[in-house]
Amino acid sequence: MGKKESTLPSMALTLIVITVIAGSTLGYIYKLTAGPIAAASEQKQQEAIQLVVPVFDNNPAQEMYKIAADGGDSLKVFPAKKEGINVGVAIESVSHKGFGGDVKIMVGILPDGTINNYAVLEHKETPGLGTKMDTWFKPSDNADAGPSGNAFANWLFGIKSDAGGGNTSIVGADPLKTNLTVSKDGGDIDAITAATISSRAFLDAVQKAWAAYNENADAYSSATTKNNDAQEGGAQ
Amino acid sequence: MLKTFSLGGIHPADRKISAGKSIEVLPLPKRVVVPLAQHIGAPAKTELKKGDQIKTGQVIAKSGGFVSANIHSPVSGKVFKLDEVVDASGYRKPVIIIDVEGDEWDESIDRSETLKTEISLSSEEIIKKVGEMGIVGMGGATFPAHVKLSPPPGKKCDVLIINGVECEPFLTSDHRVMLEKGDELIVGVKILMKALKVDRAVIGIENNKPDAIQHLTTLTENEQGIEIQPLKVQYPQGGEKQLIDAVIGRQVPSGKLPIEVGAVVHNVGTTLAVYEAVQKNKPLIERVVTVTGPGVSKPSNFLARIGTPVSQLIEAAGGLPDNTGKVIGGGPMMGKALSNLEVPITKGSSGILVLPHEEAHRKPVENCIRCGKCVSVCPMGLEPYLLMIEAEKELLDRAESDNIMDCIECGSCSFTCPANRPLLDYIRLGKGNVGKIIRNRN
Amino acid sequence: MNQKLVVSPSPHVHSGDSVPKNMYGVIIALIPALLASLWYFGIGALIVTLTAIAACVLFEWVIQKYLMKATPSISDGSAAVTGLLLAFNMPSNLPIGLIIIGAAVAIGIGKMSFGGLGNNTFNPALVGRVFLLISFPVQMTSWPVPVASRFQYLDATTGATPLSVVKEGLSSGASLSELMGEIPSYLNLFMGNMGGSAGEIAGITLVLGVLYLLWRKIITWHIPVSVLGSVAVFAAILNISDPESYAGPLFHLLTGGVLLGAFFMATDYVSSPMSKKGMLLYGVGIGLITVLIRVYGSYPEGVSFAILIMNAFVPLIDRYMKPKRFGEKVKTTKVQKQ
Amino acid sequence: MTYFIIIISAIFVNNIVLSQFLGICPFLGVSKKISTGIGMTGAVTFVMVIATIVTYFIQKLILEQFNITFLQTISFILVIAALVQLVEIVLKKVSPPLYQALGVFLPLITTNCAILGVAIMTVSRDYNLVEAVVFSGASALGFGLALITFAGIREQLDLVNIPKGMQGAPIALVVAGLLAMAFMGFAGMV
Amino acid sequence: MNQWKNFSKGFFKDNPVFVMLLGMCPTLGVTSSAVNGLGMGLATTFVLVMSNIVVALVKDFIPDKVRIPSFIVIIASFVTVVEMVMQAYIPALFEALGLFIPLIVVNCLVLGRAEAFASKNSLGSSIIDGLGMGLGFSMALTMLGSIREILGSGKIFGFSLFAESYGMLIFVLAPGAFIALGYLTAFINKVRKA
Amino acid sequence: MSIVLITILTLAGLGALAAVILYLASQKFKVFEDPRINQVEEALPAANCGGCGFPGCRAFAEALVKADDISDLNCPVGGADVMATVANILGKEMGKSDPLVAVVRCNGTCEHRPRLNEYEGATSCAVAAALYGGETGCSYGCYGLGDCVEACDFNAMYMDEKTGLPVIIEDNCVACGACVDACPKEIIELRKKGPKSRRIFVSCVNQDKGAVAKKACDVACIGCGKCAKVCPFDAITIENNLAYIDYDKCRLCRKCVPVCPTNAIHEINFPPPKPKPAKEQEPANTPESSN
Ligand SMILES: Cc1cc2nc3c(=O)[nH]c(=O)nc-3n(C[C@H](O)[C@H](O)[C@H](O)COP(=O)(O)O)c2cc1C
Ligand SMILES: Cc1cc2nc3c(=O)[nH]c(=O)nc-3n(C[C@H](O)[C@H](O)[C@H](O)COP(=O)(O)O)c2cc1C
Ligand SMILES: Cc1cc2nc3c(=O)[nH]c(=O)nc-3n(C[C@H](O)[C@H](O)[C@H](O)COP(=O)(O)O)c2cc1C
Ligand SMILES: Cc1cc2nc3c(=O)[nH]c(=O)nc-3n(C[C@H](O)[C@H](O)[C@H](O)CO)c2cc1C
Ligand code: SF4
Ligand code: SF4
Ligand code: SF4
Ligand code: SF4
Ligand code: FES
Repeated sequence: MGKKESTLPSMALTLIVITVIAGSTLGYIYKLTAGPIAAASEQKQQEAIQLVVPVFDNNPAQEMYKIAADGGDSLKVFPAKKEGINVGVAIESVSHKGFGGDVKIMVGILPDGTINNYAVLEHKETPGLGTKMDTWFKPSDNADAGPSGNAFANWLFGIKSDAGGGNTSIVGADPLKTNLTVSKDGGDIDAITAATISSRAFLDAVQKAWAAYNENADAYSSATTKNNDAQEGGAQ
Repeated sequence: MLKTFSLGGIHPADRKISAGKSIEVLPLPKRVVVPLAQHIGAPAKTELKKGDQIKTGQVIAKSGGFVSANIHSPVSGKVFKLDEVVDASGYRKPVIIIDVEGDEWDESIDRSETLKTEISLSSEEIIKKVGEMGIVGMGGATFPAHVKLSPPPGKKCDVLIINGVECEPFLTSDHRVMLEKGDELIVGVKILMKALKVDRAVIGIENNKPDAIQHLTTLTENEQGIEIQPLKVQYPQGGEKQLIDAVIGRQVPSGKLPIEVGAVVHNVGTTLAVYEAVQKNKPLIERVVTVTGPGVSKPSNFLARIGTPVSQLIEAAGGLPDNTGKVIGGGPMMGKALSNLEVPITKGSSGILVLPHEEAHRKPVENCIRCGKCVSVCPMGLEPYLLMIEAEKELLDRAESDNIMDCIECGSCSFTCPANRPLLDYIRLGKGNVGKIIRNRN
Repeated sequence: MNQKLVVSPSPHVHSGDSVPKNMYGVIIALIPALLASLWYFGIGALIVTLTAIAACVLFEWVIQKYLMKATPSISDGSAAVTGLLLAFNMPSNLPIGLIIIGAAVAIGIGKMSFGGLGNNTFNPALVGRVFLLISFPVQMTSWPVPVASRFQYLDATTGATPLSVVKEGLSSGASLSELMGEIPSYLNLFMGNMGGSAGEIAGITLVLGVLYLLWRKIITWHIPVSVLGSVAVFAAILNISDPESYAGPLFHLLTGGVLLGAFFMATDYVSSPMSKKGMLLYGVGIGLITVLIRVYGSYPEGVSFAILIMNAFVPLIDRYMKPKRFGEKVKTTKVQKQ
Repeated sequence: MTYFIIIISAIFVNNIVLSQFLGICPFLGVSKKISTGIGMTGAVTFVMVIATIVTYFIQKLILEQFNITFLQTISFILVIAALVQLVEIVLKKVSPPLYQALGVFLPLITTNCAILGVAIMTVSRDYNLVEAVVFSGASALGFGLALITFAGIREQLDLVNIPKGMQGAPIALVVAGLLAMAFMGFAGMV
Repeated sequence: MNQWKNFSKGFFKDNPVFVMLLGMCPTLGVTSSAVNGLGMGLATTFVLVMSNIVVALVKDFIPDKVRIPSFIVIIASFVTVVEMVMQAYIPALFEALGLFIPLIVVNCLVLGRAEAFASKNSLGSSIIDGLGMGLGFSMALTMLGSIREILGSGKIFGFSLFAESYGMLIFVLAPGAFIALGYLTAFINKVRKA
Repeated sequence: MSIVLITILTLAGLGALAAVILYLASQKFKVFEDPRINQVEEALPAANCGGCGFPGCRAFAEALVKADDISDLNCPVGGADVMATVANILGKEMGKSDPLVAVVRCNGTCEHRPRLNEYEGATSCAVAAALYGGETGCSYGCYGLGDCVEACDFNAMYMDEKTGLPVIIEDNCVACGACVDACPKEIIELRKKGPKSRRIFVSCVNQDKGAVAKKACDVACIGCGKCAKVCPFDAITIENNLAYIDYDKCRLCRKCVPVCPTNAIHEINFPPPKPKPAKEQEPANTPESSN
């Protein structure tokens, strides 16, 4: 119950006063948080890069450049260098073939063209299904984590401990030798159980990154090919 | 393919165990109880007093309006008293109680057996006579017959349909009338045709009465305009709207009377009564009543005076069996269960049905399983399951728009329901309540 | 006369039809299909069927007795029908734990939450089935190979269903004519020689069953015919438009439980419309959605979803599709002309 | 074709109520009768489309111009609130019958997250103006489809005896869940 | 009104979720895990309390016709604050809650309380009311989140109880949200009445 | 700095614009609606029971605002308190209404009224009434099928299984009259609650002649008129063989109670009478039992 009459001046005045106060507060807080917000999102990127390429000492984000990929996307490439030598690149890649939308990943590719590691940046896949991408394509991480192993419970619910079974890992794979498509489509990688679509999307993003990298490889790999052998051991 | 009506319908076992029994005249009772409301419409009014002496066939109560009917004394004797007694409905209704003394008939009545075929009265005179003689529909609805013979202005009847269907299981009174009073019946049909000024009449008879079909076909061989239409056995073919649909393929629209499609329907019993009234000057004071039931020792068809207590008819049919569970006035589908056996026979009583205990009880009600069987058997194309809920939950405007008033109360739905739901119980209640609303609105 | 007269409103006789008669009728009609599933899937089918029926009946009893505090009415057979149909909708190597979850969902959520028989909006067996399908996609989509897995249960050899062969194949770029080579002949499909849920495969036994239901007048023809008809018509339209990407009507009819769904699940009294017109619309809806899901959706088979989706529309259908009333259309010429 | 996909997606596959969880309050609140469901659908469609258009311009012409997109929430909601009130005032005068039909729902709409949600989604999905209109209209229809179907079911449930403990909100939520489960069948269609 | 009653009504008697069915979208949308539920609950509580305070303070100066817009601006400001702060300092939760953070502004609970309570009551009561309602809301969301997390993925607050593959995926998805809330509401109502 | 400024300008601009537009619109499209309707509606209990005679609380509120004189309007659920609030809001006189309570005017228990036949139709008094007069010889009495109990929204009635009659839980009854409307036999009456909830009434509606009534039911009012004679305040009238006590005249002297040859007159919430052979055993605050 307003205690004031609703006249034009009073209405306008009230709203203006309130919005002015609100606006100045918000503007102020925006200024306060703008820095941390940018930092937070940068940090996320940084962490992903660190995860997928070997140790480096440069600032890949600063040296970032874009390359064109299939389907008109342009991918961000973050070169990682240690003591000025290329140790690998982190490529932010995306696939539009996901179940719920785009799948955005960061793939690390070593100078010899093998895949070092990956991180899933963003996806809209079904929680519980598509989410398994986070770990599925890494070595030996495809079995169930957590307290399980109760034989009776496994029997009762039909949980097979050897879920995945075949080859699911892309880490260390050389896309020249390994066909990075799901086995259903004739590839070498087993899809996430019951999430073939997400798996296809994931592998699509990996391949896109790799293809883009490969096309442009000459541009920068020549300088560092010598170091390949040294790097390979440390990759895993 | 025999003709029948187009929507719904069921096939209860017909169990016409009294079909072979010829009509017997029931001895006069000692005392008769004559209700003043034996028909649809206003009750008749009486001016008799206790102790008045009366003759058989004398008017004892005068029609209370246009849609109403005179009541004549079924016996001769002395008025014992004017009272209110519990009738078949279990409510108190005004009656005249007469102590029977002899059987002295009013002089104007021609009691001879001779068939009088020549129709001397004019159309208007016939209608007047039918009214005076207290003839009401004997097929169950007890609608005053003269009203049906006077189509409202602007409406024209082009076919008379005689209802010889008797689709109710057990009942055989119409069947016997057709077999034993065929000649009179045909004259009756002609009288009705004259009254209605139509030149076509169809007698609809279900195929489970081949002897009646045969008999009447022979009788009408040389008659102009009277046809016998055998019909496929299916309940409720006797329902007026269904019969019209079955016989002439016209559907009476919702809320309209048969005259809308140019038809008028009369029951065979009514037709016989019309014959007697017009040709013999005999009012409606007796009728054929079937007394039957699985345990009844002598299932019979009696010619009984109006006002005779039900108990006396049952006595005449061999008495009430030991395991009697239910006594029904009428047939098993539409009849009324009696709470008291002293109630009298009225103009509309076509039968007394005695059911043993094992058939008298209903099974426990369960949830509607939405099987849709009630919908598919409903001859009016209604949704009984829904109407029941609407009536129960008093959603009366929905019930009205779902055409609850079209229900003819045939009971096919309750009969069929696998969940034993009391569909018709509630629909009838809903009809009552919706009817009230509609009446208030007008 | 020593007892009081019974007084009740008319009618005073009853057809003798009852809920159990209808339910047991359905069970009888399902026996041929049960035998077929035992023949093809052997011990697995037996375990799945018995567990599902027992669990459904037990859950119904427990819920009625202890949660609703009512007299249990399991003898009416409806829970057994739900159990049987639930089993028919699951692969025959489904582990017991999941069967029990499915039964609990079907009866607990799908049926008793609404007040039991007659009140539920959705088909309980399908509620149970779809719940499992979404929750345990891995277990629910591993299909034992018929005959070969007769003596195996959890360790049954699995293979693909014809529908998933086609779906997967098409999405990996194969053409239909290549794929049809991997699929058994139509006769084999009709006899049930394919992967699939325990009870859905043997078309011939389902046809026998539905004939029995029609003969006993437990169901009417409207729903089965409209479902099958519309599946056939929509499949045919697509097939004609592009025979290399869309399978033909016969293929769609014989695979993936269309027959089981059309005959036994879509006809469930409780969750289907009441009027004949409504039934036809409902059937066409199921047929259309089935084909859409199969062709464009992410599930290779869509009958279960299609039925559930149409279940949701039943109240609206009932509300606006009334039966044909007597006298609605006066067939004959007007008598009074004046 | 993209419009077609937007429409199918918004109505069936990513139904705003059943899979995006927006507008649940009115979905649960005004679904007791089919007729109110229809009225609400009308009101929501009306407001949703207009609000999307207006916020579209605010976003493009003001927020993005001045780089103050953090004001999105506050400016959108301000506009929506004012808009709803404006519609209410105008409708009351101009078309009393329409007001009778929709008016009662209007105040509820301000707090219907579907409106704001759709406005924000339009921006985050980078739709152009036509796409935005199509998307908001289709979302409203999806809302209506879910709402009216649901209302039909609830009216039907009124006729049967739901167990005491489940009456009201619980059974409504369970039905909504089963409805959402059925609609998952459309998953992956676009 | 007794302040304790005023505070505690939000938990049981007038719980915004179970009893008043307000703020259903976040309730269902973000509760796929207990943490998300709690986070959302607390964010809402913050907005609720702050806006109750401000509304209670300025209520006498606001003309009737612009009451709702003014309240909304106040609420929206706090929502934006929450939005920015979360984005800066807890980005993971911010991403998990997604669209639902800006939608706090239309949470009927917040506006409803401002309208129905804060605009008629004193500052103290309004704070307590906001706190009670907000915590009641948080409690409900956390409960629902826990249930869904346990049933859906075998975890609670991220700790594994059993292997994820036993989880019923549906509880992580939309239908499971509705169904779980349905039964939870039935249960709470029963307890409430007993 | 500039961000803050732009922010302020944008928001203030939007706010001002909104205010101006809303103001102009509300001037131009002004429609008057009595705000008191909402106020009154808020004061009403929102039970929407219809006990006031209007189709819901909102309709009642409208009627209250419109009416010049609200003294004969009453919300049975809210009672005097609510009506006082409403009267206050509207500045009108409120009527004074004595609180009412429902009473069951039939005492034809299984024991008093022998069953002559067995009813087996749908469990509904209304259905039974449409069919016939009932299982007993009394066609006025209670069917015992509980339509009234079903109609009561306030948990104020239950069927006593022993007697087969409905019982009213006085404390819960808000006198909404739903049961009165539900009963096809007009057995339930809303009577003034009386001082200390004490009241006296004839628990019978049978209009048959004495002998007939007595034959059907031991405790029927036979219309003998003894009570009317003994009543010092002329509160009792006999019509159609049935005695009726006019509450307004009755001063609760209890003289009529013992003279009734069939014990058809009931007194409620009185202290136990001086030792009397009869069977009353009413604990003071139990719900009014059927006897
Ligand atoms: C609601 C729903 C969500 C799904 N989510 C995903 C998903 O996120 N990722 C995925 O690859 N498949 C998902 N699927 C399953 C696919 O639609 C498809 O069935 C599956 O990927 C192919 O099956 P397969 O992997 O067992 O061969 C989902 C299905 C449904 C109905
Ligand atoms: C209220 C009412 C009015 C009727 N009016 C006429 C009438 O004017 N003309 C007529 O021929 N029949 C009239 N009838 C008779 C009906 O057409 C019908 O014959 C009668 O109700 C018995 O049919 P039933 O036993 O199938 O119910 C009327 C019936 C009722 C109930
Ligand atoms: C369901 C139903 C069944 C009926 N069955 C018969 C029947 O078998 N025989 C009959 O004469 N009348 C039957 N009637 C009554 C007829 O509808 C109609 O009232 C009667 O034939 C009119 O003739 P009346 O006025 O001479 O009695 C039935 C009515 C209904 C509603
Ligand atoms: C013809 C027919 C089909 C049925 N189909 C199903 C079914 O598909 N699923 C099910 O759970 N119950 C089915 N039932 C059983 C019963 O109707 C079901 O349990 C109810 O839905 C429970 O309320 C069927 C019953 C009949 C008579
Ligand atoms: S009683 Fe009425 S509703 Fe039932 S079948 Fe007959 S006409 Fe239809
Ligand atoms: S026949 Fe009975 S069970 Fe079947 S739909 Fe009708 S009322 Fe329901
Ligand atoms: S007992 Fe009758 S008057 Fe009293 S509350 Fe119940 S229904 Fe209303
Ligand atoms: S008092 Fe009336 S409504 Fe109540 S049980 Fe008796 S007859 Fe039925
Ligand atoms: S929170 Fe109420 S509509 Fe979304």
